[in-house]
Amino acid sequence: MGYAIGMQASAGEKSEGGGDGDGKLAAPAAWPGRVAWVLPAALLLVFLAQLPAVADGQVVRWSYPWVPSLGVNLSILLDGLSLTFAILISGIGFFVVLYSSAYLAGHPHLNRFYLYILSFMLSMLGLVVADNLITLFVFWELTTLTSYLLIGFDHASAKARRSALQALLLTGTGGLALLAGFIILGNAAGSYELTDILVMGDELRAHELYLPILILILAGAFTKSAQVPFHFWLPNAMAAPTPVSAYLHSATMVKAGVYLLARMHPALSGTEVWIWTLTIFGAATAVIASILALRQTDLKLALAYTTLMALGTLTMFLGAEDSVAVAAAVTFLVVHSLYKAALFLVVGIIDHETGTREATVLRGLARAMPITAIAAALAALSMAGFPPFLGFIGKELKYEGALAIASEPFLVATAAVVANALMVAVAGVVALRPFTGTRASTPKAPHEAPIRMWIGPLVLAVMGLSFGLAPAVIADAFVQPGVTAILGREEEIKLKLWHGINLPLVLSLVTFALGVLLYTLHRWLRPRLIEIDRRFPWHGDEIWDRLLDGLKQLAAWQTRVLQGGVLRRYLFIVFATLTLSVGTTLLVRDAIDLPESWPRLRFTGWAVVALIAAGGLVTLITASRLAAICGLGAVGVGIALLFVMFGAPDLAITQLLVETLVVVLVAVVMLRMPQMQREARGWIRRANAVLAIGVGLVVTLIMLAVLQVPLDRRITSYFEDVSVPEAHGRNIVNVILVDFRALDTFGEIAVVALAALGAYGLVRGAAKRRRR
Amino acid sequence: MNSLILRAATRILVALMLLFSVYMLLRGHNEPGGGFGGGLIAAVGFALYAIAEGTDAARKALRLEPRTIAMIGLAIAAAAGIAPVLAGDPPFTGLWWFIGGGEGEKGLPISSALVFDIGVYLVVIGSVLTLVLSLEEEV
Amino acid sequence: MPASATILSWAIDAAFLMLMLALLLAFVRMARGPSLPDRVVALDLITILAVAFSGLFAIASDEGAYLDVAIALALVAFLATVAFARFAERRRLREERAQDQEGRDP
Amino acid sequence: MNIFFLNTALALGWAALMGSFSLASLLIGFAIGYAALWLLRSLFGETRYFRRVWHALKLTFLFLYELLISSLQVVWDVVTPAHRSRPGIIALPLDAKGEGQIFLVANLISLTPGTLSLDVSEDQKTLYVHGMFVDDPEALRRELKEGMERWVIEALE
Amino acid sequence: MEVVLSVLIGLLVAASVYLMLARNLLRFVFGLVLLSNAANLAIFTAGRLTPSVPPLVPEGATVPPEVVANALPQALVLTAIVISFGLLAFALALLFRGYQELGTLDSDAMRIAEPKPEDEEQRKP
Amino acid sequence: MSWLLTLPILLPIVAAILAFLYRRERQRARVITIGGCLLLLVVSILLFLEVWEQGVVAAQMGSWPSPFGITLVADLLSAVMVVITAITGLAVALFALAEIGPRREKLGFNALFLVLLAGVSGSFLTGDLFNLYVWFEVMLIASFGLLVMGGTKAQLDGGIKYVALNLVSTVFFLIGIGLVYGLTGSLNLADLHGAIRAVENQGLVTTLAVLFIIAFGIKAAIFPLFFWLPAAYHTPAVAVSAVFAGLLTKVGVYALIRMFTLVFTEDVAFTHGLLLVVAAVTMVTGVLGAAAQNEIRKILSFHIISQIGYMVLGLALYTPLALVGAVFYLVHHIIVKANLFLVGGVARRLTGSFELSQIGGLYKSSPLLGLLFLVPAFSLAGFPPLSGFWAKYILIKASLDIDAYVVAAVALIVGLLTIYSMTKIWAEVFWKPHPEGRSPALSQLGRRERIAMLLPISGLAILTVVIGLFPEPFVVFAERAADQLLNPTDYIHTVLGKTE
Amino acid sequence: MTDIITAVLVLAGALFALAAAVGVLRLPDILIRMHASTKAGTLGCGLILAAVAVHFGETGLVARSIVAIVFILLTAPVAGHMIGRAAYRAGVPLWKGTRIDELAEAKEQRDKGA
Ligand code: NA
Ligand code: NA
Repeated sequence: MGYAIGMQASAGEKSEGGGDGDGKLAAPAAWPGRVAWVLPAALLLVFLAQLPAVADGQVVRWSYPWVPSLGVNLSILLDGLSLTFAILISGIGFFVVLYSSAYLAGHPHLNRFYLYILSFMLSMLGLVVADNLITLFVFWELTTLTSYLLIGFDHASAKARRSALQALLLTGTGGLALLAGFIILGNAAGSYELTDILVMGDELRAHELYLPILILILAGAFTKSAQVPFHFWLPNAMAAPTPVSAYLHSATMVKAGVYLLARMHPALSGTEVWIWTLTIFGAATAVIASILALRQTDLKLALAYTTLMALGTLTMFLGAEDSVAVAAAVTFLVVHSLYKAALFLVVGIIDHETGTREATVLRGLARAMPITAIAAALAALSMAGFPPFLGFIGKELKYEGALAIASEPFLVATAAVVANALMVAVAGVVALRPFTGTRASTPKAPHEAPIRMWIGPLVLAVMGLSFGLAPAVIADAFVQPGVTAILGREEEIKLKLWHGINLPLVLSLVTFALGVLLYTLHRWLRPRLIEIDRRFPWHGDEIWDRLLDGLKQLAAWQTRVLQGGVLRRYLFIVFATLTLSVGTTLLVRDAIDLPESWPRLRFTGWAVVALIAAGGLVTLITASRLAAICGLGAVGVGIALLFVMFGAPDLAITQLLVETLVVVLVAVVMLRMPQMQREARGWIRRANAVLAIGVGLVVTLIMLAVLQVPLDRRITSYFEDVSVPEAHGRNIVNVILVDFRALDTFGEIAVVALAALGAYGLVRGAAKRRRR
Repeated sequence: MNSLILRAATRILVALMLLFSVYMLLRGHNEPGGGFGGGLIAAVGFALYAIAEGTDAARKALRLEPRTIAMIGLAIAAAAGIAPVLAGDPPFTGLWWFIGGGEGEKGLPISSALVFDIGVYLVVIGSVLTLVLSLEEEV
Repeated sequence: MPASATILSWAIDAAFLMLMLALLLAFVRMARGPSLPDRVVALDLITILAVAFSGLFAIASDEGAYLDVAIALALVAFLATVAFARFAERRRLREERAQDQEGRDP
Repeated sequence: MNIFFLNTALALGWAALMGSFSLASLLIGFAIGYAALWLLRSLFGETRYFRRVWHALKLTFLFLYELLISSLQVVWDVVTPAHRSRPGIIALPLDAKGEGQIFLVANLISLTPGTLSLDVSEDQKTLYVHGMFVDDPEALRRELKEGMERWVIEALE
Repeated sequence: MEVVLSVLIGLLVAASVYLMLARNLLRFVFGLVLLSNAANLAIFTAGRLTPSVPPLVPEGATVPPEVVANALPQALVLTAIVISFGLLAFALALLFRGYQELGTLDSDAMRIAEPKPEDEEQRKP
Repeated sequence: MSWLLTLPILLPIVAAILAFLYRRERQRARVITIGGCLLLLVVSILLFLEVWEQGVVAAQMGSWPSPFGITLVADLLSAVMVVITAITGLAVALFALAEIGPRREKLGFNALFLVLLAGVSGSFLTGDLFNLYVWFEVMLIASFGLLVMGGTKAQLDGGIKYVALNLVSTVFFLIGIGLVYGLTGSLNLADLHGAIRAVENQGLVTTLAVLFIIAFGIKAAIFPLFFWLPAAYHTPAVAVSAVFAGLLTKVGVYALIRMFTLVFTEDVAFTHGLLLVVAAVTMVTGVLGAAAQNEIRKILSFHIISQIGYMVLGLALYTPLALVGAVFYLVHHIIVKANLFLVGGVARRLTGSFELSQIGGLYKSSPLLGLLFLVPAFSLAGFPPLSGFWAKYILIKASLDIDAYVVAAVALIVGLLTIYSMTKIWAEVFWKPHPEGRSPALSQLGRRERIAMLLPISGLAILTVVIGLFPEPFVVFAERAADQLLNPTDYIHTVLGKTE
Repeated sequence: MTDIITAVLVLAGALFALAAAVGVLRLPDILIRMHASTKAGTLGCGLILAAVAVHFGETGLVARSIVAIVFILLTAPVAGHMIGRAAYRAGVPLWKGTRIDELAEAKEQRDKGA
C-alpha cells in the first residue's frame, strides 16, 4: 500500500530533494520538542481543575466582546459536555505530542508539526468551549484548516495532498452550510449566544426556518464527522502521520460534528426530522463502516473504518431523546477516545518499529515489544467490549439505550449489534493477530519503542480498564454532567459493570459470538468483501473525483465560451450586453420619448451632416485603409464645421488640430503595417451589423428622450455671469478650462503627458532592446 | 524629408506657426485659443520641422527632451494650482495681479490662470512631440 | 435692412450653397480615389473648403472669432497633406522592396 | 536690411503720432516713410533697398494677376465639356540660387496658369514642371524663365 | 437640429461599433475614432445647440450680450477631445508595437496572452 | 481643509514629475517614489482622521461655489479608499524596488506608477461626475503605460485587449455623462441627487442608470464585461499586476457604489435587482474561470472577478448591513489581492515560473513565504479569523437577513471554490516538490531584495491578520461609512452647503 | 459699399472654390486635378478671407485675414508639390494625353549612369 508516514516521508524527501537544500533543513531546533507537551499538560490541568465544579452541576461562563457590532463574542461555556471534550482533547493531546517527539524525531519539519498540532488543539478546544455560534464556527474552520496542514504534512506525496484537499473541501462545504445554518439560527433566536439559544428549544422547533436551520447544521456536523455518504474523506486522511490520525481522526476533530449534535440537542432535537435523520445516517454509517473495516489489511485503515463506525453510533444515539441513549453516547464517546487513540498509537509504534502496517505480514510481535503488546491488548479488549473494561459498560449502555429509543428500537439495536460484532473482529485483527503467533519477516527488525511512545497508549489503555472497574468516576465526572448538558435537563445517570441478566447482556453475548465467528472467518471474508465493495456502484471517492473532474470541465467549458481569447468576441458580448440591457430598460421603463415634429434645417446644416455621415460611410465600407482615414478626416472636418455653426470656435480649432495630428500619427504608424485584409462574410458579419444598428438605435433613442426635457442652464448662467467680473476672462470656455474647472484640465494634461510617456516607453523600450 | 521646396517653406511656416501659437496662448482667456490650441499649433509646427528637416534637427531645435518639456509643463500647471493654497485659498483659485492698473484701467493682467495655461501649453507641446518624434524615429 | 445688406446675405447664402456643393464633389473624389494621392488632393481641398467655410461663417454670423478657426485650420491642414504625401512616397519605396500590392488602392 | 528697419520704425512713429496703430495707419506710415527715405537715398550709399521694395510690389501684383488668370483658366477648363489639355512634364534649368529663391520660383510657378512645380533635382539646378499645355516645351521654358524666375531674382537680389 | 444630430450620432455609433467588431485592429482604431467623435457630439448636443453665437463676452461688457452657446459642454468636449487624443495616440503606438512583435493585425490571431487550449498543451514539456 | 483633500491627488503627481526629472539618478528617483507614497499615506491618514471626527468634508476647487465649481469630497468610504490606496501604493512601490529594473525605471515607471495612484485617489475623492471621468482616464492611461512597459509579446497581446475594452467603457461613460448633463444640467454628484429626482421621465433615469452600470461594470469587471482583466493581468511586471489587482477594479466598484447610493436610488427594485443578478453570476463565472487556470496570476485574476461579485452583492442588496459588507470587502480585498500577487511574484522569482506545472518545492525551504501566502490566500477564501471571513460573513448574513437565499448560497459555494483554487496554488507551488528537484529558498535573494519584497508582503499580511483578529473597529467604521452612503444627507449638505 | 465688395468677393471666392472641386472631380489625372485644386482652391479661399477682412475692417481681424491668406499662398503650392511629387514617384499613371515627361527621361539617364 505504501502510505508514506513520518520517517518514510523524510526519507522520501531526501530522495527527491536533489541534495541542494537538504543540509540546511536536516536539523530543526530541538527546544520546541522539549516544551511542546507543556501546553496540553497545562491546559489539561486547568480543565481538570474545573471538573469538580462542573460535575457539581455548575456552568463556567466567561465572555469578552469580540465584534459586538456583529453580535460576536469570545464567550466560553464550560458545562458537562464541553468540559468532557476539553479534557479528552487536552489529555490525549498531551500524549500525542509526547509520542510525536519520538515518532517524528529528526523529521526536518518537526517544529512545523508542533505548531500545527498545537494550533489544532487550541482550535479544537476553542470549538468545544465556545458559547457563541460565530466564535464556534471560527474555531470549527480553524480545525479544518489546521487538519488540512496536518493531513498534507507529508507534502511530497501526491496522495497526501489529494487527501488533504478532499478533507478540506468536504468539511469546508459542511462548514459553509453550518455558517448559513448558524446565521439563520442566530436570526431566529435573536442571539448568537448558545446560552440563550439552548433554552429556546421550543420556539426554535416551532420556527418557520427550523428545517433549513437543521439541515444546514446537520450538513456541517455530518461532513465533519464523516457520516455516510461523506465518510470517504476520513480513510483517505490516514495519509497523515499516525499521531495526527490518532488525535484528529479518532479522538477529536471528527468528534466535532458529534459535539455539535450534542450541543444543539436542547435547541433542535426531538422533532421527527432530527430523530430520523440522525438515526438513519448514524446507523447506516455504523454498519457500512464496520463492514468496510473488516476488508482492510492496513491496520491504520482498519482502525479508521472503526472510527467511522463509532461516529455513526454516536450520531445514532444522539438522535434519541432518552437519557439512557444519550448516556450511552457520552460513555461511548469517552470509551472510544481512550481505546482508539491508544490503538492508533500502537499501530504507529508497529509501523515505526517494523516498517509496515500490513496485517498479513505482521505476526508475533509480543516478544519484541511487550509493553506495546500489553497496551494493545488492553485497548483491544476495551474496544471489543469485554468486561470489566469500560468498553463493556459502554456497550451495555448502548444496548440499553437502543432498546429505550422509542421510535425505532429494533433498527438501532440491530445496527449496534452488527457494528459491535464487527468491532470485536477488528479488535482481533488489529491488536491480537500482530502480537501473537510466529514472527514473520518485516522490513525492519522490531524492538520495543522508546518510552515517550508507549507511555501514551499504555496509560490510555489502562484508563479503559480502571474506569471499567470504577465506573462511578466516569459517570459522575463526565456522563452525568454531559447528559445533563445535552438534554438540557438534570439527569441522574449511574454506570454499573453488572446489571444482572437482561436483554442487553444477551445481546452482548450474541455480539461476542458473532464477533469471534467473524474474526475466524475474516481472512475468508476479506476478498469477498472487497469484491462486493468493488461492485458497489457508488464510491464516495470516485464520485468525488468525478465531481472535481466535472468542475474542471465545467470551468474549462465556461472559459472557452466566455474568455476565449478573441477580442472581437469580447467586444461583441460587451456591446450586446449594452444594447440588450439599456434597450430593454428603455422599453420596460417606458422611457422612449420621441419629438413630435422634425425641425427645419438650413441646407448648410444638412450638407455638413451629410458630409459627416458620408465620411463615416466611407470609413465603414472601404477596403482601403487610406480611404478609411480620409473618411475619418471628412468626419472630423464635418464635426468641426458643426462646432463652427453652433458657436464653438474653440472646439472647432481643437477638433481640427487634433484631427490633423491623428492623421499624421496614423500615417507615420501605417507605414509599418500591412494592408487591411477583407473581413469574413456570412452570419458573423450580419450579426455584427444587427448589433451595431442596435447600439446606434439605443443611443439615438436615449438622446432623443433626453432632448425632450428642457435643459437647466443654471451652471452655465453662473459662469456667464461671473466669467468677466470674477474670473477676468471673456472667453467663457477658456475660463472654464483654466479656472472654473481647472482640476479637469489638470487631470487632462496629466493624461496627455502620461500617454506620451507610456507610448514612449512602449516604442523606445523595444528600440533599446533591439539595439542591444 | 528630402524636398528643398518643403524645407524652404518650413523655415517660414514654422516661424509663423510658433508666433501664432504664442498669440493664441496669450489671448486665449479672452478670445478663442488658449493653452491647448496654442500648444497644438506649436506642436504641429515642430512636427512639420521634424518631417522636413529630420527628427534630430527638431530635437536640437527643442533643446529639451520633449518628455521633459511635458513634465515641466505639468509641474507649472501643478504649481499654479497649488500656489493659491499658500495664499490661504483653495487650490486652483485664480490669483490676479494687474500690472500698472489705475483708475478704470485694470492694467496688464498676470494671473495664476495664465501660468496654468502656460503649463497646459508646454504639456501639449511636449507630449505631442514625444509621440510624433518617437514614432517617427521608429518607423 | 439696407439693400446692400440684403445683397450680402443673398450672396452669403449662394456662397454657402456653392461651398457645400464643392465639399460634396471633393468628397466624391476622396471616396473614389483611385490612388492615394487622389484622395489626399481631395482631402486637402476639403480642408481648404473648410477654411473658406469658416471665413464665410465669420461674415455670416458677424463674429470674428471664426476667423481664428480658419487660421488654425490653414496652419495645420498643410501638415496633414505633407504627412500623407510623404506616406505615399515612402510606402512606394518600401513596396518596391517588399513587392506589396498597395500601390493602387482598390 | 537696415533701411527696412528704419522704414518700419518710421511707420511705427507715424502710427504713434496718429494715435492709432491700425493697419491702415501703419501702411500709410510705411509708404510715407518709404517716400522720405527714397528722397534721402544718397545718405545710405549703394543700396538696392528701394528697387527691391519696388520689385517685391511688382512681383506681388503680377503674381496675383497670374493667379487670377490661372484660376479662370481652371474654371474654363472645368466648365467646357471635353478635356482639351496637352499636358507634359518639362525640365526647367534654374538660374535662381539658394533655397529661398528656388522656393519662391517653384511656388509662383505652381500658382500661375497651366504650370505646377513637381520636383527640384538634387543638385538644385533643375525644376521639373508639369504643364497643362505643352505644345512647345522650349517656348514654355522660355516663358517661365523670362517671367516668374526673373521677377523673383529681381525682387530678392 | 438636435434631432438630426441625435440620428447622426446613432449612425456614427453604429458605424463605429461595426468597425470595432472587425478582426483587423486598424478597423478597430477607426471605429474608436468615430466613437469618440460621436461621444463628443453627444455631449455637445446634450448641452443644446445655439446657432452662431460663441460664448464670448464682448470687450467692455461684463456679461454676454444675448443667448450665447452653452459654454460648459464645450469645455467638457474640449477636455474629452484632448483626452481621447492621448488615449488614441497610445493605442496607435500599441498597435504599432503589437504588429512589430506579433506580426499581425488580426486580433483573432493574437493568442499569446490567452493561448488556445491545444497550443497550451503543446507548450507543456 | 481643502489642501488635505487635494493633496492625495497633487502629491503623487508632483512626486511623479520629480521622479521623472530625476530618472537618470536612480537612487534619488526611488527615494522620491517611496517618499511620495509615504507622504500620501500620511496625508490620507490625516484626511481619514479628519473625516472620522468631522463627518463628510468637502472643498471647492478654485473657490467657486458648488454646484458650479468642482467639488472634492471625502466621506468615510472615500477616505478609507484613499488610505488603502496609499497603503497598497507604498507596499507595491517597495516591492517594485526589487523587481523593476533600471531600464523600466528610466522609461518612467515611477512616474506612471505615481500618477496611477493620483488617478485612483482622484476618482475616490471627486464629487463631480465629469471630474470622475478625468481621473478614470488618468488612471487608465497610467495603467496602459505600466501594463505594456517591457513590451513582451504577451504584454502586447494582453495590452491590446485591455486597452480596447477599456476604451469602449470610457467612451460609453462619457456618453453617459453627456446624457446626464443634458437631462439635469448638472455634474455635481450631490446636486445630481436632487436633480435626478426632479426629472419627470424617470424611466429615462433608469435607462441612464443601466448605461452607467455597463460603463462602470466594465471597469469593475463584472459579468459579462470582465474580459479585459484575465486577458491582461497576468502579463506585466508583478508590481504592476499587484497594484492593478488591488486598485483598478475597485475604482469601478467604488463608482458603482457612489452612483447607486447617491444618484440612482429611485428605481432600486430595477437597478439594484439587476446588480444582484449580475453579482451572483459574476461570483460564479469568476471562480469557475479560476478553476480552469493553471497559472498563478491567471488564477488570481479570475478571483478578482469573483470577489468583485461579492462587493457588488453588497451594493445590490442595498441594506445597511450589506453596505457594511461591501465596504469591508473592498478594504479587505485590496489588501489581500495585491498581496497575493506580490507573493506570487516572489514565488516566480524563486522558482522561475508562474505555471503551476513547472514549479514547486517552496514549502520545504521557504516556510516563511508559505505563511505569507497562506494568510492572504485563506483570507481571500474567507477562512476565519482572517479579514475575508468577516467580509464574507457580513455579506452572507446580509443576504440571509432579507431572505436572499439564492445569493447567500452562491456566495457560500463560491467561497468553497475559492478555497479550491487557493489550495491548488498552495499544493502545487508550495507542497509539491519542484519538478526539477530544486529547493528554492528565500536566501537566494540578496538582502536588500529580500527586504524590499518581504517587507510589503509581511506588512499587508499582518494587516490582514489584524483586521481578522480585531475586526470591531473596522466594522464600526464600515457601519458608519455605510450609514453615510445610505443616508447621503450629510454628504449633500456638506457639498451644497445648505441645510433644509 | 463694403457689403457689396464683401458680397462680390464672397461670391467669386465660392465660385472658384466650386470650380476647384469640379476640377478635382472631373479632370483626368492626378497632376491635372492638382492644377485645379492648387490654383482655384487657393484663390477661392483667399478671396473669402479677403472678404472677411473687408467685412470687418478691424485691424486685428484684417491682420489675421492677411496672415491667413499669406499662409495659404505659401502652403498650397508646397502641398501641391508634395502631392504631385509623391504621386509621380508612387507611379500613379498619368493621363494618356500626356505628351512629354522629361523627369522620366532624366531619371532614365541617371539610372543608366549609375
Ligand atoms: Na482655449
Ligand atoms: Na480658480
